[in-house]
Amino acid sequence: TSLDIVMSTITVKVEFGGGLELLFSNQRSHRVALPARVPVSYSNPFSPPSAAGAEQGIQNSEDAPKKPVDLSYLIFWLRDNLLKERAELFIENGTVRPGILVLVNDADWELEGEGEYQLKDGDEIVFISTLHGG
Amino acid sequence: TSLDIVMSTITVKVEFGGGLELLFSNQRSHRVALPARVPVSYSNPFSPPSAAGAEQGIQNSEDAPKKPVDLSYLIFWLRDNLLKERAELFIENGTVRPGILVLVNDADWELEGEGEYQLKDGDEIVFISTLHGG
Amino acid sequence: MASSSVEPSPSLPLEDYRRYGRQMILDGFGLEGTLGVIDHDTVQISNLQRQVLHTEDRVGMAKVLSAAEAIRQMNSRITVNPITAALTSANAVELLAPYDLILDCTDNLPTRYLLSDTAVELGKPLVSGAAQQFDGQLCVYNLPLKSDGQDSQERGPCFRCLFPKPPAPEMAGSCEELGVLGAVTGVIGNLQALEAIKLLAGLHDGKPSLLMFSALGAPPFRSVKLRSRRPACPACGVEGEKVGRIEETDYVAFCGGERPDWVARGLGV
Amino acid sequence: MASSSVEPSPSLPLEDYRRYGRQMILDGFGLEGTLGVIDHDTVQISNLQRQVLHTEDRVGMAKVLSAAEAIRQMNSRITVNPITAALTSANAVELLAPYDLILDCTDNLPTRYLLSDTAVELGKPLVSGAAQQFDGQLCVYNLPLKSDGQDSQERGPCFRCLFPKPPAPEMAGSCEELGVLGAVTGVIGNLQALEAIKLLAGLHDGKPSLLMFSALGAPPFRSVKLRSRRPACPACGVEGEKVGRIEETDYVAFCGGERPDWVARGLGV
Ligand SMILES: [Zn+2]
Ligand SMILES: [Zn+2]
Repeated sequence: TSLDIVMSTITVKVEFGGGLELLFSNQRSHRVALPARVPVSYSNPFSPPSAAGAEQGIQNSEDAPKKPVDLSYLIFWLRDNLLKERAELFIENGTVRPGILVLVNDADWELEGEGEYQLKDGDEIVFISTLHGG
Repeated sequence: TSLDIVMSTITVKVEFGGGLELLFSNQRSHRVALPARVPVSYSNPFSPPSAAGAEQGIQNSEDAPKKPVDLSYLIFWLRDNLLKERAELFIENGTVRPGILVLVNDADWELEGEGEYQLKDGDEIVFISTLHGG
Repeated sequence: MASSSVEPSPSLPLEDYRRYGRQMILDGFGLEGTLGVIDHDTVQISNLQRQVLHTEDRVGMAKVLSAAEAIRQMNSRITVNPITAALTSANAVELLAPYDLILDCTDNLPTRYLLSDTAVELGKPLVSGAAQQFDGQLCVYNLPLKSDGQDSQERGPCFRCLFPKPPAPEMAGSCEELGVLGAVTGVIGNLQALEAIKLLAGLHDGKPSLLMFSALGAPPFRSVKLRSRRPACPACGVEGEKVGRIEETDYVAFCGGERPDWVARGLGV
Repeated sequence: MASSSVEPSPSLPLEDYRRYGRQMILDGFGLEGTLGVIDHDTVQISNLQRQVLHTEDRVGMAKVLSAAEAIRQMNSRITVNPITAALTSANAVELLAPYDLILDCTDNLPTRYLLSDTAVELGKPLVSGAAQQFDGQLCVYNLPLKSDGQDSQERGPCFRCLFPKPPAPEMAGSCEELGVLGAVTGVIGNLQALEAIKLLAGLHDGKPSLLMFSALGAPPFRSVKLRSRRPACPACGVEGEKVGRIEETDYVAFCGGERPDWVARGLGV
């Protein structure tokens, strides 16, 4: 009942919890604008995380093959643009560290295709670590 | 960024709480399909509630002037189609009884134009009474 | 208990809280003040399933004294002011005036309206919790509003703004009549305590909302954004636009007449 | 307390609950059985701010005996089995086998993994609550699933399915280290009790979900739909597809090595 009109950027809401916010300026909620189409090569196959951070991050080359922006791209974008310290606590072997739960609009990302989930304008993506106190 | 295509019916989710569900077969959650356009005369001005119930309810006449379906229409539709008993505990002076709080997609209906709020496909409408035990 | 209130003397530099939040150990977080507890009733065996301050040994004792004893056993430094009285329209303003905020932990509608009207008159927030069967509701009435994080002079709606008329008496009932799962009361009571702490510590976002809880629901919690106060509200409305006058209100009659249980609870206003 | 469990003998016709729910008084709702409480520790003054079963008088007493005493004072008909022992991989199966479900009320990660693995081994649901600072999480692991309201043989994910690796030790901390607002623990603890009651009474919807709570958030609660269990999970996965073996796990080492606080808490596994 609705027709999507092609947009050049989309905006998603990103939240961190369970202590992960400490890696991101201790700020839990972020709004992130992303290009609607991104180079294929940057998330499939994953580029390994690097200590150099942004320098080895995502580059938008005009003539590279493109695909709709997905959750994998967001993860690398967060590493390269928002992460303030210790990338290895967020990314491991080309995806989020296994102790981190990723939620797409209040559903476990495994139900949504994990990194291949195509982001839509207005999506809410949450990254949480388990709490364990009591 | 999206174009609405005209639909002939819309579906909304209706929930009752705080004891109001007792008037509606003790069922809290309902899905209601409504015509997208309804006669102007049935909710503005309100027809007074009547003991006769459905007989005096909403009629769809082909040539009556029409408007997009709104929250007032839903209220009368609920009275005429779902209410099982005691209409006066749900409707009073042509609107919901003052002790009932109406919520449109998790906002107080007063923020949304009250009865004049135009329903959209997928809306969630909640009717609650105050709880007072403790 | 019928209602309780907290009066803090903010002797700790609470404004430092946000800055040092990462470093600070939260149980160093403290407020001094007096906790008032108002109730005219005695502990019944049927209360123990949800009113966890009481014990079997204290059945028959005044509820406020039993509550004060339980608090003393947990933290002997807390000052509790137990008031063995039924709250009425004649004494409410005097009894509640010394406190900074009011907690509504009552089980009946007339007292809920009385507490709301009194909170408006005294200009204090009312942290209101209610529970029945599997459901609960939580709301701060007469909330001091903030916009963009800054205090404003405005207040959120009162109980009467949202519910100008009580539900039909046929649909009302107290916990003793309808039953309530003890843990539902526990969830709502703890959430009330949190709202009180947020208000006293300046951590509340100052946006009026209603939290609805249903233990069997999926999802179990729903947060609702509330309207501004109603200019026509007889309690908190704008002078000259009010419809009706609460000074004339007989709280029991307003809520459907003298029902034996309300009278038994001391609300023979 | 480290963990506690409930064993009901469903002598009441619980299947009649839904039918008679409108008429029944909920505090007639009852379960018989034994409540086991396992902890090796003694009551500290710093526990009292959130562990509300204890009192100043009982500081120094074994926590499980203090908890049993508090429960006896509220309801002397409840059978409590206090077990003064540290839960270890050597005794967990034996200690937890007699109960129908397990409540995880611990404050450290190694015990959380141990309880999850034991719950999977025993085929029992694990009602897990956690709280830190202003936040809480609630989840039933190894949940007996229902589809269309009918019991299935399937189970929901275990703790290890969702969190195959613990967070980095730098980011972990217990309540004693990070602090927690007592009322946050109270909200989560009451919600755990509700999940346990729903499971025992057959009222749980059998759909795995995670409830996240943030006292300062707007909205404060978020419900998340969870995945199925992970076929490769070393604890609850499918035979032949498991990656890793938990029998080899040193729980303390797995969670980042011997940290003095964990050892002090009795987890020198
Ligand atoms: Zn008002
Ligand atoms: Zn598993």
